[in-house]
Amino acid sequence: MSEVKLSVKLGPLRLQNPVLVASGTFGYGSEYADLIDLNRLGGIMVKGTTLHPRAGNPMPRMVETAAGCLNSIGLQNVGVEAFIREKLPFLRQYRCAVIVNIAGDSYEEFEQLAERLDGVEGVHALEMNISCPNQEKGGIHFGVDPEATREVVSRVRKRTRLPLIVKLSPNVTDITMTAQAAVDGGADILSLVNTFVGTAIDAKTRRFKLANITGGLSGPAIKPLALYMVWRVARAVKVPIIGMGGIMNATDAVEFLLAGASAVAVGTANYVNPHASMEILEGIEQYLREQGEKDVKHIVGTVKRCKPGNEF
Amino acid sequence: MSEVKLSVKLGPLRLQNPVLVASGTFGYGSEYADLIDLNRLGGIMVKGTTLHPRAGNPMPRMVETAAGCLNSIGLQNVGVEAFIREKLPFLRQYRCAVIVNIAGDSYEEFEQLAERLDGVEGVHALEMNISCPNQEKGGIHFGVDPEATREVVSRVRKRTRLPLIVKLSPNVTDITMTAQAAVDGGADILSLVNTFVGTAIDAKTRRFKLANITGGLSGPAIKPLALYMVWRVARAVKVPIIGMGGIMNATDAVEFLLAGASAVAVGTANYVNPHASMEILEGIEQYLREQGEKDVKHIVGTVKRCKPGNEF
Amino acid sequence: MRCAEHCEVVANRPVATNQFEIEIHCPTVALHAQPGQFVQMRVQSGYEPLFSRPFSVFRRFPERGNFSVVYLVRGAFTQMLARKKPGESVFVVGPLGNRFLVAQPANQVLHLLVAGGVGAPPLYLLAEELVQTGVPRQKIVVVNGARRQDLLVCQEHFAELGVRLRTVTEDGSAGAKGKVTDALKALHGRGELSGNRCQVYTCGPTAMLEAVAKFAQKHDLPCQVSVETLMPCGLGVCLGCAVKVRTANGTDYKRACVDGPIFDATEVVWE
Amino acid sequence: MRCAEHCEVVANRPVATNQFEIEIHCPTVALHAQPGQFVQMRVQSGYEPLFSRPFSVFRRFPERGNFSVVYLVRGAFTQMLARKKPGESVFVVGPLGNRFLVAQPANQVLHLLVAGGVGAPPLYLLAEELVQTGVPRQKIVVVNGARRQDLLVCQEHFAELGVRLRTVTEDGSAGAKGKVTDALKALHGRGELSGNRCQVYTCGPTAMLEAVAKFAQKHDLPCQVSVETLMPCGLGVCLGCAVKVRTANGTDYKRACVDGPIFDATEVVWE
Ligand SMILES: Cc1cc2nc3c(=O)[nH]c(=O)nc-3n(C[C@H](O)[C@H](O)[C@H](O)COP(=O)(O)OP(=O)(O)OC[C@H]3O[C@@H](n4cnc5c(N)ncnc54)[C@H](O)[C@@H]3O)c2cc1C
Ligand SMILES: Cc1cc2nc3c(=O)[nH]c(=O)nc-3n(C[C@H](O)[C@H](O)[C@H](O)COP(=O)(O)OP(=O)(O)OC[C@H]3O[C@@H](n4cnc5c(N)ncnc54)[C@H](O)[C@@H]3O)c2cc1C
Ligand SMILES: Cc1cc2nc3c(=O)[nH]c(=O)nc-3n(C[C@H](O)[C@H](O)[C@H](O)COP(=O)(O)O)c2cc1C
Ligand SMILES: Cc1cc2nc3c(=O)[nH]c(=O)nc-3n(C[C@H](O)[C@H](O)[C@H](O)COP(=O)(O)O)c2cc1C
Ligand code: FES
Ligand code: FES
Repeated sequence: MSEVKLSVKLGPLRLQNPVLVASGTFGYGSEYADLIDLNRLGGIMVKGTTLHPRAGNPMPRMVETAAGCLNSIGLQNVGVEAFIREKLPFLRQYRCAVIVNIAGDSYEEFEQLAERLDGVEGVHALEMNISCPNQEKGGIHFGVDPEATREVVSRVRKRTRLPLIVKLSPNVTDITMTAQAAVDGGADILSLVNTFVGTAIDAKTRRFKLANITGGLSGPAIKPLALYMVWRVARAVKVPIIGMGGIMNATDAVEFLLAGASAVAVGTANYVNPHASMEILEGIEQYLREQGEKDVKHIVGTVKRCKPGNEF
Repeated sequence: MSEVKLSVKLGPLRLQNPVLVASGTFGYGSEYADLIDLNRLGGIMVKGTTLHPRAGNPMPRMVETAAGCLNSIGLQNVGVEAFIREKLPFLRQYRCAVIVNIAGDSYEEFEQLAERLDGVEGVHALEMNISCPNQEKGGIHFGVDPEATREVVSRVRKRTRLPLIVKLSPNVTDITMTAQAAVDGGADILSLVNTFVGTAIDAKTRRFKLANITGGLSGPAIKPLALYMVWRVARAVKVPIIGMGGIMNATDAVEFLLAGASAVAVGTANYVNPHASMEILEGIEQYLREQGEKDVKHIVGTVKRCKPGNEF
Repeated sequence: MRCAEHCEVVANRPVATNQFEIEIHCPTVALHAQPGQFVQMRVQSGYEPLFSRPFSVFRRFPERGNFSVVYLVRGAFTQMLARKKPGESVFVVGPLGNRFLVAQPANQVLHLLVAGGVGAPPLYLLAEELVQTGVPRQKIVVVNGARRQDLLVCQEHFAELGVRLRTVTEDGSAGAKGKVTDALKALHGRGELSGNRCQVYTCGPTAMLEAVAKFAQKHDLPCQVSVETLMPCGLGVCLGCAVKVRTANGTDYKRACVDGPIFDATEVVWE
Repeated sequence: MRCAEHCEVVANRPVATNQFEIEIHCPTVALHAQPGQFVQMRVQSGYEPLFSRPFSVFRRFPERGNFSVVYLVRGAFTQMLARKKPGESVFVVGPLGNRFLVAQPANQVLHLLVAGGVGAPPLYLLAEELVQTGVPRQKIVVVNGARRQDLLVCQEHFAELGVRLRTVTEDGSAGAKGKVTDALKALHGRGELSGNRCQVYTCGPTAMLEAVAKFAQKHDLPCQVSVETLMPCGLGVCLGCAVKVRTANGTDYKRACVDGPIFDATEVVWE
């Protein structure tokens, strides 16, 4: 069996393979360390980290929907200092990339987070979660406003030399606008998508199912929408893309690569099957062999129009 | 068993009950006439109708996704003249409301469609499908641009005395903006949601699964997103709402009513089960009895916050 | 007459590797289904897969109000179907679609039935009807083809009917090695198709239909094709089953589920 | 030690109306599971439902590498589980979570196990452990409650163990009519709880846990509650199983799956 090249270069960020685990779905890595070999992951995007610890939203926080789930965790996390002190040392033992997902309520918070993490040993990149309310702009989410996106990204850009990933919100009319704004602001890489806003109601009790009323939809249900957005953004901007949204198996992952993502992140699937990321990695390798491809990057963005007609 | 009142008044439009069938999912009614009693439906929203007949998109046009389906039918229809001549006479025999879903590529097309249908016997309302490209504005969809929405609605408003329903696109950053624009333009009723843009790729052949590349996602997968949008719009505008998006059974329908819809439309479910609309109607009635409600309008918009904690 | 109802499974037996015949109690379909017509079936209570699935009516047992379908286990739906036990129910909508039209005068025509894989069942029902209406068995030629032996469908049934059966498999594991068009060429080569008034009826994968249609056109044989498309509704409303056809002024789309599944081969635009 | 692997079903037998005990070959769980710990199980190949489901370990058979779970058929998952046959497999992640802590010195304490519905299995494992470690049977009181008789779980097993069993159902269809708290009050009324050193362990619906916790607090009895929440991951990463707890400076959320499912009753904030 011939070797297949799996390592990828996303702008300034090198990954040993294109399979990452998405923020909020893999904790700080340690939770999975006895179940899978973390050394084999392309990278770990840690739980969204804020300047100060956050308690998160009241329960219930999660609910299953058809082929998906809504969550309103509310960014419960230990805060950046505890992350560096308590979580990072463990991650430093592994050779996979550690990407810190940061979230702030203001430009300043984002700046401080970037500054604090810049140069910290064991942090390989930052991923900006801009799907959070911008308190300085009346609570509108950074990620749905191209101008706020450009501004927050360029401010963070000035505070860090780390590879900068901007995670796009799908809750927009035209995702290429915020994508371009993020690139203009200095993003090295884009990751997409974050969750779609939705809700669930219990007919019997006539109440919302989430204490927070709304939550973010993830899982297989959103795959067609996420795939479309990755494809559009890949054609609109020049920076590499980390694709995600409903990736449950290797075939799903390959679809994102074909649509134009240079790497993928596995999210909700980690809950359902702790081995998901490993099986996806192995499945991509097998797919490349079957397709006679020697390097994963050769398939990125190669999806073609289908032949008309009814061939199955 | 006490009687439950099911008739609803949506602004100027009276319906004998709140269960409609969504445009594009029930043809022109005749296709179902031997399988269900059309007289029992609240209303039929007929297949999207354009000024001139349209052949539609090449095949494949539809593909199943996780708990959903993507379609890119491309508005194949017989055109407004043939609709009036060949389809409407059949529908006139029934007492359910007939709502004509109209779609145009320009302001003029919308105006002509409205004018042509105004006063035609057997047409009880118009539903404007504004999820189509506005050729006069460089192909951007009317329905994603509040200004274009207001403009096209107000132009149509001037050409018809029929109750005017505007069907909102969910592919927007803030659906309350287009909702308000439609109301400002003169909409009597809003219907939502239309389908979400998405795509599907066949990893094996490395091709898109739809000839048109992209399609609209419908079905259970989108229910959490549609429900959220209905809830938001119901709180933002004063006109009544027809809710839809993934309604497969009576419980789903009730959720939309609780979220603020005064009536619901059954879409994809009609394919899966020709009796879906009837079962939903019966199920709503039963639900109201179980809840001790005497009138369906009493539950509209009554969803409450859930109690915190973990009660199942 | 058609119905949409929950029907009892009477039997569900393996008939070949990965192939089952399911017999269902449904008087409407049992009485009214014509050769080439199909039913939409649903066994899933949830949304995996979302849509019902179309299956051709294979045999009818009007006396006991039953009909049967032969199916190949392929994906999620047919796996669930294979697990159905007698006494359980399936949701059936049908009979749907149009039927094969028998060329007249039926007993003077050579009826050439060309089946590929799971395209065989409706042709079996047609063959049975031809036999029952008195068409001489030597006037009924069935070419039954598949990739491998275990993908051949209805073999024994055609054999029992006593019609002229030509079997072909791509790998030669049963009958002659080759494709159905090779069998057609052979028949033609032996002069069996010329001189005769001949009508071709075919059902199978699209690529095969196209090849058979082209063969028929080349030799000026009338040909009816039964097309396979995704069929979300089966009722003519979703327009997801469109088939491109030639019209007076260009091309148009027809619906496989109500205008078809059977079309005149010359009408279909093969892409 | 925990595992995440496909495991063979050894048996899956009905134990009461709508209740099954499934025995699974999984040496890791069989050897390491402690009373109160649970496993995440998955039988669905698709996404209906999306998440795995948590079940308490009921019995361990370390010699043959098996463990078992008792479950009530409620929704999509448990329906699928009930259809699993010996030889088929389930995906098991576990053992997960913390365990009940036995009050010491164990044989001088009155152990009061309060079970509601499917809360019984982990308390059975605890009772068994207590018996096996030499706690006198009259020092183990089990209050087993449910709405109706057919929702009672593990009745026979508790009985076989020979511990003191108080059965209560809300409709009186088995045991005393009432709630578990009525049984607790009765015990208290007879003076059985005072004078004794007593430890309460409870598992069941949230409303019951709260009532038991309040009863314990009122009478100054130490109490451990095993909470039930949705458990999307079971591994501590999704934070969907949060439980509000009191801390030095207010409240905070802990994770039922790794910090629990067992908490000290005084720690939990009942809302
Ligand atoms: C009018 C009509 C009549 C039919 N009659 C029969 C019949 O009598 N017996 C029978 O076994 N099948 C028949 N089929 C095909 C049958 O509908 C498919 O086999 C079925 O949809 C497979 O469902 P699944 O969920 O098991 O597989 P899926 O998961 O849907 O598909 C599994 C694999 O089969 C392919 N496939 C799916 N549907 C079709 C199709 N329609 N044609 C070709 N390949 C397909 C898929 O691309 C995939 O590779 C008929 C189809 C039509 C349109
Ligand atoms: C730590 C832990 C241990 C458990 N141990 C057991 C056990 O040993 N045996 C057992 O039968 N069950 C146990 N459960 C509950 C079990 O997980 C649920 O019964 C199961 O999730 C039901 O899945 P389902 O898909 O069949 O039903 P669903 O469709 O998920 O639910 C059906 C109905 O049950 C309710 N329900 C679902 N989950 C729970 C829950 N966790 N608690 C209360 N009601 C619920 C739903 O609201 C719904 O009304 C345990 C739960 C936890 C958290
Ligand atoms: C429970 C949960 C928590 C999440 N937390 C975060 C987070 O802290 N930061 C973030 O950027 N994304 C977060 N996400 C979004 C995921 O990283 C991912 O973008 C999304 O779930 C889509 O991928 P999936 O469908 O594969 O899960 C979270 C998702 C879930 C389900
Ligand atoms: C195949 C198909 C065709 C449709 N055609 C139309 C149309 O012509 N006009 C329109 O306004 N909406 C059309 N829709 C959208 C539906 O009316 C409905 O808004 C959408 O499917 C969401 O509801 P559902 O999830 O219940 O299907 C179509 C949907 C489908 C699946
Ligand atoms: S299958 Fe829906 S129109 Fe033919
Ligand atoms: S279940 Fe996911 S953190 Fe507990």
